Amino acid sequence: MSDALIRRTQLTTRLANRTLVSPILTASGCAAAGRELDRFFDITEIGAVVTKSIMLNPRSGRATPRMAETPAGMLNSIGLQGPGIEEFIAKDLRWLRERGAQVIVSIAGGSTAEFGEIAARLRHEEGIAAIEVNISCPNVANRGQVFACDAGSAAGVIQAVRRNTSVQMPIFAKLSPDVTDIVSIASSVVNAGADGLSMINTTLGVVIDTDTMRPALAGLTGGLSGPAIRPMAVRCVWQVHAAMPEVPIIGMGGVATGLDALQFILAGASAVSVGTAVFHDPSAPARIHDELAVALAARGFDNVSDAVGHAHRLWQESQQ
Amino acid sequence: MSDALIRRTQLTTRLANRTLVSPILTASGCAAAGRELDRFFDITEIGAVVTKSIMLNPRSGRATPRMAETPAGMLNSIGLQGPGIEEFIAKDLRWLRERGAQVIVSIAGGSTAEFGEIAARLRHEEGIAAIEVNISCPNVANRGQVFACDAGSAAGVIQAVRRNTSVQMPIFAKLSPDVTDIVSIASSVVNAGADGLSMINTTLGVVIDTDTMRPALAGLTGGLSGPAIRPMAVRCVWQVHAAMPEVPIIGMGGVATGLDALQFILAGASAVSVGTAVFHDPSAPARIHDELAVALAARGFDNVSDAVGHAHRLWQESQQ
Amino acid sequence: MTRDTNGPLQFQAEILHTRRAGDYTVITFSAPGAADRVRPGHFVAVGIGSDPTDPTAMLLRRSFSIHNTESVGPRGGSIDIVVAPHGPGTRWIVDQKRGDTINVVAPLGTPFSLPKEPVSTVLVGGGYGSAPLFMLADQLRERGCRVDLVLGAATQSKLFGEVDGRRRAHSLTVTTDDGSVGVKGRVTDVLGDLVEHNDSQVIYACGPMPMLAAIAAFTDQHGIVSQCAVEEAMACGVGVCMTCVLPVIGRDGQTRMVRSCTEGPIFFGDTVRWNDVGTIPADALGAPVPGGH
Amino acid sequence: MTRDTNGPLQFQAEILHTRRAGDYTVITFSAPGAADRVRPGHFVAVGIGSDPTDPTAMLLRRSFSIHNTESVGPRGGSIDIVVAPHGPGTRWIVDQKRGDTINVVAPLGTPFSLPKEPVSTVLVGGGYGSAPLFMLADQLRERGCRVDLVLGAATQSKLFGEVDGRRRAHSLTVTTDDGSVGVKGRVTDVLGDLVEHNDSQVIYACGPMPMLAAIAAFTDQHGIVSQCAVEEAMACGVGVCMTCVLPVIGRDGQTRMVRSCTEGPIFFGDTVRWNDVGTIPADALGAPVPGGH
Ligand SMILES: Cc1cc2nc3c(=O)[nH]c(=O)nc-3n(C[C@H](O)[C@H](O)[C@H](O)COP(=O)(O)OP(=O)(O)OC[C@H]3O[C@@H](n4cnc5c(N)ncnc54)[C@H](O)[C@@H]3O)c2cc1C
Ligand SMILES: Cc1cc2nc3c(=O)[nH]c(=O)nc-3n(C[C@H](O)[C@H](O)[C@H](O)COP(=O)(O)OP(=O)(O)OC[C@H]3O[C@@H](n4cnc5c(N)ncnc54)[C@H](O)[C@@H]3O)c2cc1C
Ligand SMILES: Cc1cc2nc3c(=O)[nH]c(=O)nc-3n(C[C@H](O)[C@H](O)[C@H](O)COP(=O)(O)O)c2cc1C
Ligand SMILES: Cc1cc2nc3c(=O)[nH]c(=O)nc-3n(C[C@H](O)[C@H](O)[C@H](O)COP(=O)(O)O)c2cc1C
Ligand code: FES
Ligand code: FES
Repeated sequence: MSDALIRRTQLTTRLANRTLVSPILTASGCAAAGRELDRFFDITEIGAVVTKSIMLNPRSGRATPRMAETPAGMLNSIGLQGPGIEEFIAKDLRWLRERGAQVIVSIAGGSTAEFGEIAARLRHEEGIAAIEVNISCPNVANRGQVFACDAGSAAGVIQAVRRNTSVQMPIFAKLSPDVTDIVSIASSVVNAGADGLSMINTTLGVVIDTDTMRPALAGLTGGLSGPAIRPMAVRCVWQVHAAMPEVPIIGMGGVATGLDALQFILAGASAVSVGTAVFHDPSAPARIHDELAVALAARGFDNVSDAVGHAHRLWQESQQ
Repeated sequence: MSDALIRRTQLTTRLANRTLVSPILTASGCAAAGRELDRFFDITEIGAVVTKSIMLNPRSGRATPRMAETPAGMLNSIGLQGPGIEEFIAKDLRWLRERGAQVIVSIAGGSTAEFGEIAARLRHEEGIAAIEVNISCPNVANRGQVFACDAGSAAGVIQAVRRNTSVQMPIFAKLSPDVTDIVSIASSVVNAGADGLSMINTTLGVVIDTDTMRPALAGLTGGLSGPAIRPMAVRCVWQVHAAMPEVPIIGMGGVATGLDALQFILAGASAVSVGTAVFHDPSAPARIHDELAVALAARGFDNVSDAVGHAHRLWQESQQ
Repeated sequence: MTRDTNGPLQFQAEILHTRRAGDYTVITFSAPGAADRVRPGHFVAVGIGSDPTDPTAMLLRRSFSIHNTESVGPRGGSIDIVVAPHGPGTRWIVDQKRGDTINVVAPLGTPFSLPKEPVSTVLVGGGYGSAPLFMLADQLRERGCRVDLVLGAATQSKLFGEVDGRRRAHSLTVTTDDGSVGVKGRVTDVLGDLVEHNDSQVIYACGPMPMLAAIAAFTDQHGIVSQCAVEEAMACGVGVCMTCVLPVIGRDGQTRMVRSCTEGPIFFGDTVRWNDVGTIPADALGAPVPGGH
Repeated sequence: MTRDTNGPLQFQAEILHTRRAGDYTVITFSAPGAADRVRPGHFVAVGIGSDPTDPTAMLLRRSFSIHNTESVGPRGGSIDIVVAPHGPGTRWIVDQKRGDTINVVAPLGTPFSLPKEPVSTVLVGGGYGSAPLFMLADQLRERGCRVDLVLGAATQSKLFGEVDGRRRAHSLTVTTDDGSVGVKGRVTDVLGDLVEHNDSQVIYACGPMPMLAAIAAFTDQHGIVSQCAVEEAMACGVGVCMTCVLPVIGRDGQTRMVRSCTEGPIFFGDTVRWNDVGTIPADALGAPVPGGH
């Protein structure tokens, strides 16, 4: 099989009401708005660029150090640095449109109202395949508790976005693993109008710098990502797909190879985002796409959707 | 400094009302009852052997495969295989006593009553430094929900153990990280009579075997451990120590070097358990003890207790 | 009570020599002290990384049967292992070169039991499973036992030890699934004749689980004894983690989930519940009861 | 719109040569295509592992200034870097040997700007910070600029490039904190005389942040220009993660948190808010407002 053939033909995926040329996406915050990575691989050949979560206004993010390497992972506390929705639309979204890339816009807010406002601002923009709602950010009104850690706050955000978005626009709620029961959060955001779920965001961590004897990050806590958390991410996807098999899932957390992506698909994901692996290998999304195409073919799958959740079917059979 | 000198002198630690010769312990389930590791290092020279969680009756554990290697970690689902409390007392505890090792007995149960019974059975046994209550096991009465994931069930277990134990015997409640708010679980078990906390148990994960396309573990889910989860573990210790600085903590999760142990101590742990690292390096507890002794001396600490929680003090200063 | 210091040792080993043998790599490393403790059937556990404190994504040791030992090697003792590159850990091990260091724990496990009488024996190795059989053959011959060796594999490149076998056993039979060398078929196809002809009393076997199960069934049928070296996935190799268990019937008739790294890897074929491997038999000690655990 | 393919390349590089230089290791690796794109001040990002699919516990690339390039090397182009073993990643890199492969992204960052006029310049390197200055010196001399080179370090073994410096600059001044070689003191102690004597217009500097801050203060005082190569911890090196930011004043007078891997690592000294590095200045674009974020 020629490289181009593998990349182009076999892997179209349904994601809610959209068809993507590949199930492989970038992960929000790990690809900026696609331009830098386009120098390493053709961003129009992956499923979509998921952009860095954008807020209403420009935002400086947190102080540095913002990252620490950890075993098979990393901790980050970028603090959602970004230019704000207006500049994002004028520059980043425009560039992505002109480049012909599929775009999933990730949005974030400090209040339910802010989420609603951003969604409204995007409503009439062309060239958006879906909106990913990053609810793993602190709710200013609730002493900084993360929206995604409370079923009610999470649902509130999704309702606000839903109200300000066309019914055709798929909304994916991005969940945090840092909860006692991810299925209950998942079902509450689906009831509130989310078309699908993105799982998982980073899990909260702390690293102490043993030289300074202080937290390594200026912001104390950070989000842990990378292969280290992959089993946790696959577990979340498994649990939610088992409970709600009809809800499309964008799986992520430590995907670094085609076989890692296949784990998520077999566990129930319809698409897979590649985050931290991009820092290790900036052409990872294209490589993973190719590896996945080979892996699916080797296992006799004609298309991605047959593989979605396949491990559940085999598992149920084996339990009888 | 001679090896023996480092190991013997500097590192005595207070843990509740006990004094241990070292803050370095084994982690429950990663050292059996000490005998196998004693061939690699002298188990009387570490703080204590924390034994595999013991239940009331003999228990076969889960089917195999019981483990999968993951990036910088592993998933296990042993399912608390063990001989039951009677044989444990007759063979393992007796051997440990004759060997002169400090022992922390880890206990587990499927019901509050079972925990109470085991505690009662241990009440008049000599040579137990503390009891670690592994509440990260399924509550049969509550559809298998893990005790540690519900503040009420967790507190119920600790009360049952407290009632059946002498007031001099320190009880450490071992917490699961898989909760939305670990501080609330921690405070509920402390209110219920726990003298200290052990953190963290493994976090729930799934690995899909991409050859068989089924879960890699016969039991589907398993507990993720090893350096991969260290930032999560340090975060839990940090949060709980910040909220309850007077409560002693046994820290664990991915400790593989003396500097890793130091991270936990600086974050608030008075002792540190070494688990998965033992599989990589069976003499790890002794090595880590030695490395910690050097690291503390290099930072000008005369004793362990000055270092406990030190990062909080430096952090508070830096925030002013 | 004082420490038991006669068990396995943990040491930094220097790789003294490596050579290819078909699909396998034979690695010789220094093992002063440890080499002298080895008995046939013992295994080693090799860490991934040149030193236990090296950062590595692969924490678990890889286990290998001990193939040979040399007591007075260049570093006062050495051990040979035969490595099949399988996943990332074994690939890393075969990439190591002469002069590199690895961290080794050895010797581990319960070795083969040797017969007290000079009986006739058959040794059966599947693939790299033949690795531990040559030391065993030497010791059996020393005791006056007859040693017939059977080596089986999927194909020629996966056979190990043909040349050595001819030298160290009384007879050598080779089988391959594809017939690329020797008899086309399975090792069990040739056992009947061998056992009958030589009146063999014990079969020693090491190889894939289905082969071991077939041999145990065979010896059961023929009223003779088998000792099988099982290969279960191991996390620690030293007996502390309980990942490597399989259902084994004790002398009291009770089935227990037993550690193959410590009580094994060598088991008498009639004690292992081969068909129940990978399950907890309902009558195993402490098995889940319906409704409860 | 078509793809921009003139930027950095990612490639498997073969290590062609390594040599020790004091505490440092100079590594030459193949870089066909990439070598020709390099300008002074560019850097490379090296992955830990022989290939991006190798399992590794260290995911993040390590960044190194490009020291030299060769356009017609044995593999059609090569790049030299100077590596100080610091933590586990750099230790792994210096352990690689001739013939080993590494994965490299290069060239990265915004290089030094060259003066349009043949002015007099001073190049200041602290420790391995001198690595990128030799290519720069060559290009400056080609344009008719005077190049005075100052190398500083804590001690002699941490100096890099004395021999080369004598050849490739008009003058060389060495300082060490401990006086083990050259002038005892800091690089800034010798700058005044040099600048005055040669009427230098631009200082190019690469080294630790306090050194850069001191040089920026110096050029500010003397009304001349500085270009500083900063070293911020980087997770991606290619501009997508936002870990490497520092407060920089734009032409509009607005301070922004700017990526040092993309807009930098070279910044004009008077644009960086040196005292505020590691903080978000209250007047930075999008800075937290009291009460909210
Ligand atoms: C007692 C014993 C003796 C063995 N002797 C030999 C030998 O002489 N030559 C040889 O080539 N191989 C031998 N093996 C098998 C060898 O240990 C595995 O092939 C190897 O561990 C796989 O590691 P990996 O990195 O290639 O695969 P991975 O799939 O990356 O391994 C992941 C994890 O699973 C474990 N694992 C995976 N497969 C096996 C397996 N088949 N057996 C045990 N653990 C496994 C590994 O130890 C590791 O912890 C033996 C195994 C045992 C238990
Ligand atoms: C633009 C630039 C040019 C550089 N040029 C050179 C050079 O020519 N020679 C040289 O020896 N070193 C250079 N460095 C520093 C070098 O990148 C670090 O020393 C190295 O990344 C540390 O990795 P480690 O594995 O030794 O340490 P670790 O502490 O294990 O590193 C952990 C993580 O932190 C990052 N990190 C830690 N320290 C630094 C640092 N000082 N700068 C950037 N990232 C860091 C690493 O990239 C890694 O992601 C440069 C850094 C930058 C940003
Ligand atoms: C540096 C960095 C920045 C991130 N920024 C965002 C973000 O802005 N919005 C978001 O929803 N997730 C963000 N994430 C989380 C990732 O999108 C992803 O959910 C997580 O990192 C797990 O995937 P990975 O292991 O492949 O990185 C970020 C992750 C990293 C490492
Ligand atoms: C194989 C295995 C078995 C374990 N068994 C137990 C157990 O019986 N009781 C318990 O409280 N924790 C058990 N644990 C959890 C460890 O004690 C420890 O909390 C956890 O693994 C994190 O530490 P580590 O990363 O150092 O292993 C087990 C962990 C492993 C890997
Ligand atoms: S492998 Fe750990 S007990 Fe056998
Ligand atoms: S290092 Fe990632 S943006 Fe600069």
